[in-house]
Amino acid sequence: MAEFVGSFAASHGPNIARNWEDLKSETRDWVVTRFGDLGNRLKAARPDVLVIHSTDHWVNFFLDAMPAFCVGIGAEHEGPPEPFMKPVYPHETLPGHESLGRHILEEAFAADFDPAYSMRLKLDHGMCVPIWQFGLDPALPIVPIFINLVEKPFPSPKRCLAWGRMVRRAIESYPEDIRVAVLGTGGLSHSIGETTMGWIDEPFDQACIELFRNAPDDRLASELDAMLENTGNGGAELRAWVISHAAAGSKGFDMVDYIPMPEALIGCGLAEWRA
Amino acid sequence: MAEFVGSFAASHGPNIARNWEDLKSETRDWVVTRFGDLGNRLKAARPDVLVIHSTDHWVNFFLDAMPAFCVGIGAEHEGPPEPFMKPVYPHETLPGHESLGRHILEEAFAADFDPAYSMRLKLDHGMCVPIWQFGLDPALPIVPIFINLVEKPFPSPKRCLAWGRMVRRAIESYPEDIRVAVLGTGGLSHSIGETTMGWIDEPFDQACIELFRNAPDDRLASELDAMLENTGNGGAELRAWVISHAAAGSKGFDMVDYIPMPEALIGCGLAEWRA
Amino acid sequence: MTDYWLNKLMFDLQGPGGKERWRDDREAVLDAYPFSPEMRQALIDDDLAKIQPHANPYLLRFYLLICGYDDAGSIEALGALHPGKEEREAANG
Amino acid sequence: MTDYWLNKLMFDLQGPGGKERWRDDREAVLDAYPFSPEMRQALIDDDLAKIQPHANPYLLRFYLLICGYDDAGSIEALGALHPGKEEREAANG
Ligand SMILES: [Fe+3]
Ligand SMILES: [Fe+3]
Repeated sequence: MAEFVGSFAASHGPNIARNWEDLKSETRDWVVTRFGDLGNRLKAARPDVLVIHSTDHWVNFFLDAMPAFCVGIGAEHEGPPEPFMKPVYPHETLPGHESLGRHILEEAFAADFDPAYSMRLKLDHGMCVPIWQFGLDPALPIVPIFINLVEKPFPSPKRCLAWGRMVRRAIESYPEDIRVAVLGTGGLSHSIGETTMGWIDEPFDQACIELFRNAPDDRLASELDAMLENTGNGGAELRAWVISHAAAGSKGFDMVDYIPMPEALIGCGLAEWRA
Repeated sequence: MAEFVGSFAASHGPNIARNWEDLKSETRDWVVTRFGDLGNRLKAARPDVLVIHSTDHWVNFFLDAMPAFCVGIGAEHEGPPEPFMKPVYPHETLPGHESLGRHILEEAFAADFDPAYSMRLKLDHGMCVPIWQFGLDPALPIVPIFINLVEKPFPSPKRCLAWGRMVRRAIESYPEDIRVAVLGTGGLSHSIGETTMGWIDEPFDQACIELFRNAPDDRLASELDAMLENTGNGGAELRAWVISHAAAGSKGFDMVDYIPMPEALIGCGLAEWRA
Repeated sequence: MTDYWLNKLMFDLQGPGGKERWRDDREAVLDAYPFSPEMRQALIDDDLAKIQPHANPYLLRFYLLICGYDDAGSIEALGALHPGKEEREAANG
Repeated sequence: MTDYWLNKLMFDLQGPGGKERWRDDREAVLDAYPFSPEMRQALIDDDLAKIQPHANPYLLRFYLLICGYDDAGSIEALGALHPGKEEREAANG
């Protein structure tokens, strides 16, 4: 049987790649050391496969077919298509893990979820900025799972908790002896293309960290749901953290570090859940 | 509040359109009278909106993004793109019902379903052959809902029963005073592009009819699930009937007529659920 | 096992002019897809036995149509691949 | 309310050469979409106040980038539309 070996979360602002050469040196140092730290923790867990949750940023899906959840079941996926990603992460393709992807998909159906599936996804900056900064080059095999967090309606935080628990069960019922880690990317607060663009909502970010530290699942779901009404649109991406949290059994949250990072327009944070 | 005014099902073989002029006269007569009959029953229910369930036949979706359920929430959808549909149903666009579509979508999320949504769908022969033969020209406003029944994994019959019940509740909680009917299209048995192509499995079809007549939901779901393993691939489309059945409260099934129709490669059937 | 690129080819051929491009310039069409040498050759040779197990059946039906098979021809050609053709015929009555 | 075709335009402009086509041949690009006369004019006039309420914000951010706004320019231009700009500034610290 496969083993669940760890759960992680990290922010992914595109400007970390787009403006890499022009970031202030202390910003770049922070990114290198903190993402490097989390990358080392991830490598220490020795995963054979990484299940990554993120939103798609208008790369794979459009309003003519917008899945709530989409599980990548391909043997191969495409590297980031954004021109600003090419200099820092110039991979045409990344390896998928077909059979674990299909197993998670089938377990999801069996547990009354209704995900879309994809045999070939484009992995944009949302997944590839953390992979790049973790020093995973080339990446280990990936099961990418997209959640729609760009145009409402979105899956609720409560539903994402259930999804994360299902992913954990699916990993632990996969019949091969492999080690599997879960990574959620996105958040913390940001506001993009809205009239509040640039807003970094530190009280929201601190409240989220506090919820992951201390709140039982029902309070986490209901408070996050309410808080998301009053912050920038990028806060929606905290659902990827919620999934990592639930996959870890909703315990052991360890905030590696957090800073507001105006150059990347995000509250930038990284976390590990320790079993 | 909106009113649920009836539930219907009908087959949709593409050859009914592709070979319309060349069908045997008795086949064409059967189609005209039986689809005409069901069309009249549907018109007698005086719906303002029609919620239609069908599979997509590789028109809207591909393996790079294959939704299990996809709810059409657009104000307008596109008519059938297949060249063989143009002579018989030459509509560039069909009217959608944006607000009922969005209401069903939101109720689905609230009830722990995870559908994709689409603001603009192409309505292929699956939806448009019955609409054409019912004499709905131009069509009344539609909420099209696609179920993936072309490349596995598919939503289970049990999940489709739950979906149908959810659609009924969503209709009855829609705040406008409109009349809404539900139509499922597809089936009965057929085998397309398989080594058994052309096979019409009459015992399967009769067993399905018997299940809709007499079986409680749990038996319907489990027996259909087992039966689908041993019939042609087109049998999967019976799930659209299962949804109409559940929307009707799983009672009042009235089989209008059924024949094996080798010219269309399908077991061809039509049904109404009488409240 | 369904093959992504094989299905993608058949899906793409549904577009306008697909039938003509496939008839007139098959090699050029094939160049756009990363097929294994075996699958590429099977497509050039119309080797249905090698294609069928890896194609979605609905897309395969469409593909056979643009290759010039009518329904009777498709039923014949696909049926010939069946390990137990007699069983199939018995099932079909 | 989000507008399908407005978002489709912005989505399509993400493709190669999108920025150049939008800069050099805007009317021709617009001809491919069934915009209302008002929306078409707003797009020709760069009338952000009329565009913003109907665009997905992530697509709008990309659109502003290809229209030549850097982040500071987008923050300025979008912020100017806000009914309570002071509140926003207070919120931003
Ligand atoms: Fe993001
Ligand atoms: Fe069909």
